[in-house]
Amino acid sequence: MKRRIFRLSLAVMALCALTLVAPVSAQDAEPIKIGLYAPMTGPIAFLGEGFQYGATLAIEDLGGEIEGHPLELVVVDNKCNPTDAVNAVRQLIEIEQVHVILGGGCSSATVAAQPIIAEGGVPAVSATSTSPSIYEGMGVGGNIWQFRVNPDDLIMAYAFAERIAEGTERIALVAENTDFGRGALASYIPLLQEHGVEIVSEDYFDLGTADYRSALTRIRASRPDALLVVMTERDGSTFMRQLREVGIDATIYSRGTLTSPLFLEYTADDPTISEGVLEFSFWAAGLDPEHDQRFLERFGTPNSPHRGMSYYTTRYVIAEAIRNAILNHGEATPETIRQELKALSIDTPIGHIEFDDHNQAYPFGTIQTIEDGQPVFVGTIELRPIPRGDEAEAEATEVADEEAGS
Amino acid sequence: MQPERPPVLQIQNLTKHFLGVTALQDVSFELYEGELLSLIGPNGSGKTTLFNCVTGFLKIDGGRVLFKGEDISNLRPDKIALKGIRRTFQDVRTFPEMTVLENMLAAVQQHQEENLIARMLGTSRIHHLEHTATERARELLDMVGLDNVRHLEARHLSYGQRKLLEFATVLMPDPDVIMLDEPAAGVSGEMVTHMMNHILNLNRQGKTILLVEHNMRLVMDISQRIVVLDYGRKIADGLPRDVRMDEKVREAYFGH
Amino acid sequence: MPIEVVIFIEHIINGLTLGAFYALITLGLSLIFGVARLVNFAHGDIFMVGGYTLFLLLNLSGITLPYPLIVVLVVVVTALVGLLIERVVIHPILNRSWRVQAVATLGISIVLQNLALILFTSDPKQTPTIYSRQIIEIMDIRISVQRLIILVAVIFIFLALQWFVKHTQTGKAMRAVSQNREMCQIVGIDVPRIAMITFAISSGLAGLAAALMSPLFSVMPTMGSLLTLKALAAVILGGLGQVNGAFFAAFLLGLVEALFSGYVSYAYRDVVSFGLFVLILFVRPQGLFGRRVGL
Amino acid sequence: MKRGVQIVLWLLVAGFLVILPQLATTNYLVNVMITTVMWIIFALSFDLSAGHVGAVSLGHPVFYGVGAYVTALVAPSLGLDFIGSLLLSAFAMGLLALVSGIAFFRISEVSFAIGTLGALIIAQLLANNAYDITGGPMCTQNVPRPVLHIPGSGPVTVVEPVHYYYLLLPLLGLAILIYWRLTQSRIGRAFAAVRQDEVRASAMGIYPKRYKLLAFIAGAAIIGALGSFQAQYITVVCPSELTISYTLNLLIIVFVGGAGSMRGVILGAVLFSLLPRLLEIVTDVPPAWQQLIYGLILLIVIRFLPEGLDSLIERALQRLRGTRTEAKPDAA
Repeated sequence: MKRRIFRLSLAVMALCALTLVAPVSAQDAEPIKIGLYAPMTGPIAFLGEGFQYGATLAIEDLGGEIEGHPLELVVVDNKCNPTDAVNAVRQLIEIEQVHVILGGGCSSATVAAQPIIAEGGVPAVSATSTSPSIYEGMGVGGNIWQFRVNPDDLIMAYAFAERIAEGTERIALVAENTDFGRGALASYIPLLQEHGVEIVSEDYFDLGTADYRSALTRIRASRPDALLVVMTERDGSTFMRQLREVGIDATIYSRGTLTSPLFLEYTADDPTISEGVLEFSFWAAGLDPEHDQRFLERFGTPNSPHRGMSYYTTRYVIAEAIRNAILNHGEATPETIRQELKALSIDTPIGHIEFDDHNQAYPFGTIQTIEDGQPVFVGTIELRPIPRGDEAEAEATEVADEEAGS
Repeated sequence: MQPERPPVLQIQNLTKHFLGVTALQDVSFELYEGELLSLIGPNGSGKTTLFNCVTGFLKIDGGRVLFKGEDISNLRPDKIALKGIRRTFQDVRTFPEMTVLENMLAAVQQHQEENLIARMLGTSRIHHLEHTATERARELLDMVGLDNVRHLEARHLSYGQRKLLEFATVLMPDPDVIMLDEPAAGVSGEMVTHMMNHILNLNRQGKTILLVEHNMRLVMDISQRIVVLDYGRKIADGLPRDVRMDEKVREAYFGH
Repeated sequence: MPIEVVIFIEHIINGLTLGAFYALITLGLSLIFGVARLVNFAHGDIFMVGGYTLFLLLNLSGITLPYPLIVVLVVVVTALVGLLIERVVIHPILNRSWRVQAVATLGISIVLQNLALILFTSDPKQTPTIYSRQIIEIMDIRISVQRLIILVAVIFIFLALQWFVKHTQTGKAMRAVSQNREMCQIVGIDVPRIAMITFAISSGLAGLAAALMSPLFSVMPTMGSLLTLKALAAVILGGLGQVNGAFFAAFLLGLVEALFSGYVSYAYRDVVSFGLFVLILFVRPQGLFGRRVGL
Repeated sequence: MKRGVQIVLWLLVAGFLVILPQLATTNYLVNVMITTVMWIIFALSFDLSAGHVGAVSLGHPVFYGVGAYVTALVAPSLGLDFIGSLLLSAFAMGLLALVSGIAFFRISEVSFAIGTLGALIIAQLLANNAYDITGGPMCTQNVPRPVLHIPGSGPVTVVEPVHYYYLLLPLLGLAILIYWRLTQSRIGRAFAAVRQDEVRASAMGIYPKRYKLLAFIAGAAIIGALGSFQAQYITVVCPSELTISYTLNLLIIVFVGGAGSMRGVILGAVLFSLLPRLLEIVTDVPPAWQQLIYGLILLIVIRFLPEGLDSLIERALQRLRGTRTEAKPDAA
């Protein structure tokens, strides 16, 4: 019996080894490793998958190398929990000895990884984590190694809440019950109230919720002029289907994904589902249509905010810092890459990327809608640094006054 | 009948219903010290129900049970066991994954009255108790002829061996009352005699025994007194030869 | 009619359809528990297999099959998958304790979910039918035809199952085994065979549930996980092995959840349904419709 | 085995565990060791009730997660240090186990398993939704790291994984001691009696609920302390500490290793922690494939080794000792 099991496990391992180990192309110059940590298994594996797509395509577009150094992508699973995130980041830094890290994917993982990244001395770039709480710790906040390309919820809420308030008196808020959904609404609620919008309801849905009807029935009964929906494509598509079934005809504002090509693919059987949705984000399909097309051709599945942001962050921010490190310092080490990230100033399809003293960048805010089943790029909004912490309270009124005056 | 000896167990007006069906109705009798009393009756007459009521496995709906004068009605089964009433089960219950010896030792948990901490630390007194218990277990196993298989797990024993083991475990704590539920059921003829001899010997050593048996003939020779149940009521109580002749008993058993 | 009443009616309808979802999953789970005393943690994953089967059948290149035929095919495929699982994994451990069996079904669940993840990625697959987009409007309540189909189907399936266990040879044997397994072995009923057939039927029911429900939602590797737990709660609430009890408990859960999330909060919905489940167990350990087992 | 030999063996194991991190070249490896030790403690505490008294608490991670939250949310305001936080969490979880155990042991077997699983789901949802208290999905952050007061020098904040490892080792020792004393003593016999036949156990004067509670509370206290350690090690406590996947992992560890056997459980935990690292490093197996392999291993072990990998060791040892082995039919 023992032997049988031993042989079986050998066979399983051999099988895996055969099918999964890809030959590594040898080049002369020392390879540069980009580590990605994201949820690759479990209920939100789609996030990690998206990251991997984006980074892979970016490396391919770079020709697989920078200044003769081959690029290598190392992917580890953080399962979206702190323990595995710590493991994953340590593995990237110490075993894989990567030069730069991309990811997080969800804030419980990103937050837990912070001390390890700071201690490990490898620059890490977040492309989609929108939690405002990460801002405080970055750069002058203590962790000089963490950078963030995407704007956080507060930055966006400052720009978008005002837009929503135009013509909206009563709004229903709907979000997924995650750091993404909770974090976004926590930023929007005070600002919407400040602009005099009445919040009629506030709902959080656990990931993978199948039936939204009860909440939709209630929302319809409370007769809002508008809904703000903060969901990723996967749950968002189911939600929007049922919203149309129940027949709510309020304006739909979306903070995230309801107009992305991926969302449109999920609702391809009925393109009217997201008709007229107004989407605020830091990524939109219309920014770079040619790239969206290439993405679809390469992976057979369309682009999305996660996929796109992973691409742009790798393609422009990380790659550019690596290039500058090689050109200016002779070699790309974690330290030289960090210095070049800090010094980076580059125009990209998602806007001008330059990190402030908290290592936070300010790309475009984007507005997009769907007309006749097709995404229509409405335009960009300039995102700016905003007052935070203690000063926030005082300046919030100041900003409001200023805007009222103009 | 045994006026000079005090009753150990007094069952007074015991009543039990199951979903409206009366399983026991006003059953009363006494068990005297040193007595071997058999409780007989046709299938479904309430013998096992009475056992379960006395030993606390079923809640009593009416009446009470006194043990040495103390009311033990509706006490928890483990408390009743610790007071000195031990029983076997009709469907043979042993701990299948324990060895024969461990089965015996598990029967004397009541020696461990002291607090859990002492037991966890394994004080010398505990070691002493364990040693004494092992000696006693081996004596009893020797008596029923199971000492040579004491390291075998109980599930590997034959049905008859398990009956003997269960019988032996009941004796471990030297209880005041031994209640045996059909000890001879399902075993071969030779084993029946074997078992009955053990029971008789035990009684001769002065043990108080309450025996439930379906087969009337088996108990006639060894019992000092017999109580007969039918449809949850006591229909006879007396010496074996009187009970044998009792009209109601004959009717219950043979349907005349 | 006052608007409050219409809304209340709509909430009740929501609760009934939610209950119907749970009931569809619960039936098979309860059946296999009754007959084989098997806690099947992989039940929701067989449901998921049904979802992907539906997806593949709806997207066959060249041919468009009628929906009823597709439903039948999904049931057949999942029943066969169930049969395979029973033969390979469950059958050899049929006499082991329920703990070991439950852990084995967890193993099946892990394998199926990750197999789906590898084969189909975690992208949700859409499986709309012509009925999921047809909407009927009565008294200002809008409801899709697919939901109505589910409501009708669940009652039909329930009655069919009742008929099956009462009037067919296999069904009667299933009932006998669930009531007294030892006795069945003695009178010569082939208990392992009955268990195998039951597992196939139970899997087929999970497939049927998937074929009916997925058009309203989407198909993904983890779609069955939480549903299995809800259904298990219903099975236990109904009184273990009591198929009818489990069926009604599923509707009870659906109604409670719909009313709570309709009038109070969605985020705490599962807190309420699982809390109710645990509280009822404290008061009635044998479940709502179960009988207390004696010694 | 002679007592003397046993003590020497244990000392050797202890010595090995103490030296082990000195061999590690990276913090990653030390971290793997910490995770391994944590899984051993987690699994031992779970096996106390699941393997010994037969009460499979699928909600076991509740005590881990809530223990972590107690340390993150309550301990700092009480000004407790490392040990104090550990004790607080252990005590609080023991108390929670007592209260919930009294209610949950009204139900048994399947209902108990699913009922406790329900409690786990409730706990995770509450942690996720009580945004103002726990931070919800944004987690409770900045849990203070342990500060040690070493005589001669000032207070030292523990940051290095190696130091955490040495803080964790005594907890492992304590967990093993408690597990060993509870299961090897006469209490262990009562556990086995309750697991194998509750009715017969009662007839022998054993109160089943008492022993179930004992195993439940001991397991909860141990794992509460571990949760506290986790909070102070990762410095972040999230609702994901209450995930069902921990329950799945525990079941894999215990049933692959061998339920009710300390050796088996430890073996299971070590394999479970090291196998993915090996797969990652040696062959670069993608995560979904890893999970698939776990599932297959679990199924294969259950099918061919009913009593887990431990039965292999047991057989090998018996052969070594030369004792005649009694045929054990595959039934559990």
